[in-house]
Amino acid sequence: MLEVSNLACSRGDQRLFSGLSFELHPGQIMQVQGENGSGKTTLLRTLCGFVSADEGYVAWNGAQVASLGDAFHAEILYLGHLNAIKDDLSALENLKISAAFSGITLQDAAVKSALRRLGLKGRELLPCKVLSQGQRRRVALARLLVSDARLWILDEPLAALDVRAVALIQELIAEHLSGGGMAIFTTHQPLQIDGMTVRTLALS
Amino acid sequence: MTGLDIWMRENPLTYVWLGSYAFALLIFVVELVLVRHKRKLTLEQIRLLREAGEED
Amino acid sequence: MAINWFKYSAPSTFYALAGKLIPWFAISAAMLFAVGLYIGFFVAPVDYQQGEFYRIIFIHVPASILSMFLYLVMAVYAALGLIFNTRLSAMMATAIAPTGALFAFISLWTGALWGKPMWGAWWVWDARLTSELILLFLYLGYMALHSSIDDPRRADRASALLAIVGSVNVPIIYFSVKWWNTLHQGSTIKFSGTSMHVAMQQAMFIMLAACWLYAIAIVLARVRSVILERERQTKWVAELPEVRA
Amino acid sequence: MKELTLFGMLKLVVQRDMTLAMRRRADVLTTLIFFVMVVSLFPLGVGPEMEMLRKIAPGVLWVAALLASMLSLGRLFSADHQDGTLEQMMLTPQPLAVIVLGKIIAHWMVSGLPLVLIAPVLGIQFDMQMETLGILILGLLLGTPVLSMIGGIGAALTLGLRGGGVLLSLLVLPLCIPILIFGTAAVDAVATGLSPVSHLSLLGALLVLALTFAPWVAAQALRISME
Repeated sequence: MLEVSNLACSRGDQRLFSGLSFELHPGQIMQVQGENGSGKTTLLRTLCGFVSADEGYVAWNGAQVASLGDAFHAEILYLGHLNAIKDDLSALENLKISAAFSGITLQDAAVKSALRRLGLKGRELLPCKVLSQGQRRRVALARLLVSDARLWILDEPLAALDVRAVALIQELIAEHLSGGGMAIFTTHQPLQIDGMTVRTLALS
Repeated sequence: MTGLDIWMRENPLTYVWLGSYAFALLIFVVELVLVRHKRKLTLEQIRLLREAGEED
Repeated sequence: MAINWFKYSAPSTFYALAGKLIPWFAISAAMLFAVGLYIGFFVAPVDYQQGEFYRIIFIHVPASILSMFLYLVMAVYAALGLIFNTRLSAMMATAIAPTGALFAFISLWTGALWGKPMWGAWWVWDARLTSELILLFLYLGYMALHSSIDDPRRADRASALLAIVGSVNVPIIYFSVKWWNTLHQGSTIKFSGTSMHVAMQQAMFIMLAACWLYAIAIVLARVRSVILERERQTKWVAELPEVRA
Repeated sequence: MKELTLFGMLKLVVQRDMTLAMRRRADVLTTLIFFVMVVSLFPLGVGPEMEMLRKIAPGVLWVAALLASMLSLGRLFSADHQDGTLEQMMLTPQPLAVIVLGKIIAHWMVSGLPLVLIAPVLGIQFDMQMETLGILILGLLLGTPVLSMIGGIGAALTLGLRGGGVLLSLLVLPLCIPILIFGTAAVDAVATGLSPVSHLSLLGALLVLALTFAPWVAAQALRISME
């Protein structure tokens, strides 16, 4: 369970949000809404621990994240604006390495099937620099398939994706939630999860 | 020996005064002026900010 | 009587306190400078080896001592700011750096002026001068890093880390430079220590105290500007008489 | 398999960075060529008298190595910062310091080690004797990792700043002075018939010191820079 209590963050002099509190239970999904510059990305980055909050705290299963330290990182999967993909490595290598960073050793077959599900069949061994923007995003999203993190923190996961890929991502999130996972995300496109209500959190 | 060397040996106290103490004093004065200037600028900036804020 | 230190670590209280203290430090610094210079030039006798030139030490030595000490003070403030996240300590660290750099520069300048009549060269690679030069580089690096980061919080934290790394390095640098100096049989600045006259010592101490007081006064004056700049959004700044006028 | 050991993580990072470096061999070569060029410029600048060249050789090689490692340091974290990989590295269940150490080791292997390996050739150009050359190499072998470690702190602090490269040199070069002094002093000691052991052991001590603290400090610096 993710618990955010009385959180306040600022950028420079500017207070982005304050007094933010919410809880996210297993199987729940939440969309963070707000205009540009309202602090959506900052909130997600605060949850990851990149940004330290001015006030308040983030807790995971009752323990403050700050005290959990690196152990908390095994519970989350963060997908930012940037794809975290190396242009010089192939899709296969990229996925294997990023999985290894979160402590998962993968066989080539598993990686290939994950990439195949995202529609990258036949492109697994090409260096990522020859892939299109949407294909690179899909390589990044393939991490969702191989991760066993309980909390997904997704910043604009649908950017640069076509309709088919969007449908696939919705399917993946639904699977994750039905397995007791949690997700918090931002998006400019509507996201429909079958049989789930997407809670919203508005930042002004 | 250059001209400066000869002058230095003939007027050691002037050399010490002008070279070290007057120079150090100059640095202190420059620092003082800079700090005062900074304060003036900061105060001005804050006033401008406040006026801009009151008009809103 | 227990002093409430936390009260004084709030920028608003400190701002007012510093404003009251600055004149006292400034006036006593000026008085001590006058006394020190009088003793240094009129009471202290001429050195039998170095003639009148030795009188440079009354500014050279205090400036050297202060430049090194200020670096340590800066690093301590920086560390406090980094560990306890106190805003005021970080501001103090930034306010100290320029003064420390200037003292390092004065020390280098007066060292060169002292070297010319003594060794016939403006610059000799003496251990103290070389370490002083490196110290100036460290100050410059600190200030360059701080000024090239726009977000003040990141600037404070990043330069604080640099100051701490630098202060760990200062003894290593000093030791290595000393070693290097003896290895190459370099010249060392020595002030005929065997026969240091009492008046010479007095002049030196008084000048040191004067430099200290001057440094405190100017750092407090600078930190007041920094406080204003950082706290410009707050209510207490808006209510200050100097802002309202 | 879930739990990755610290050593496993270290190995993973080193392997990954080495693979990336091998895919971009040109970058590695540039540093090396820069080093060779700077060293070769000195005889042109000070004249070809063998006596003098032999005397300045250790200093020249050390300063050139220092400058060359400064040049390559900018790339240590910046590429991973730009494509977002660094954020992912910060989210691993292992301490960030381990990853930083891995990156620094890989960086040294592609930009420090080649300098050490080519240094004998350059030393011969400066008419250095076999025994002084040996000590120079040994000193470089001990000293260049420390340069990478200290440089790693600087690279983390200046991550993503404008004018980062010049700023980085400004921050790091003064901190590297002890390495330069002990490295060249060891060679001088041998040249004058003294034992270089004390200098080399001091270099070794600095290496141990850097190994213990630098990755941790650099990790803190990265956290600050990533906010």
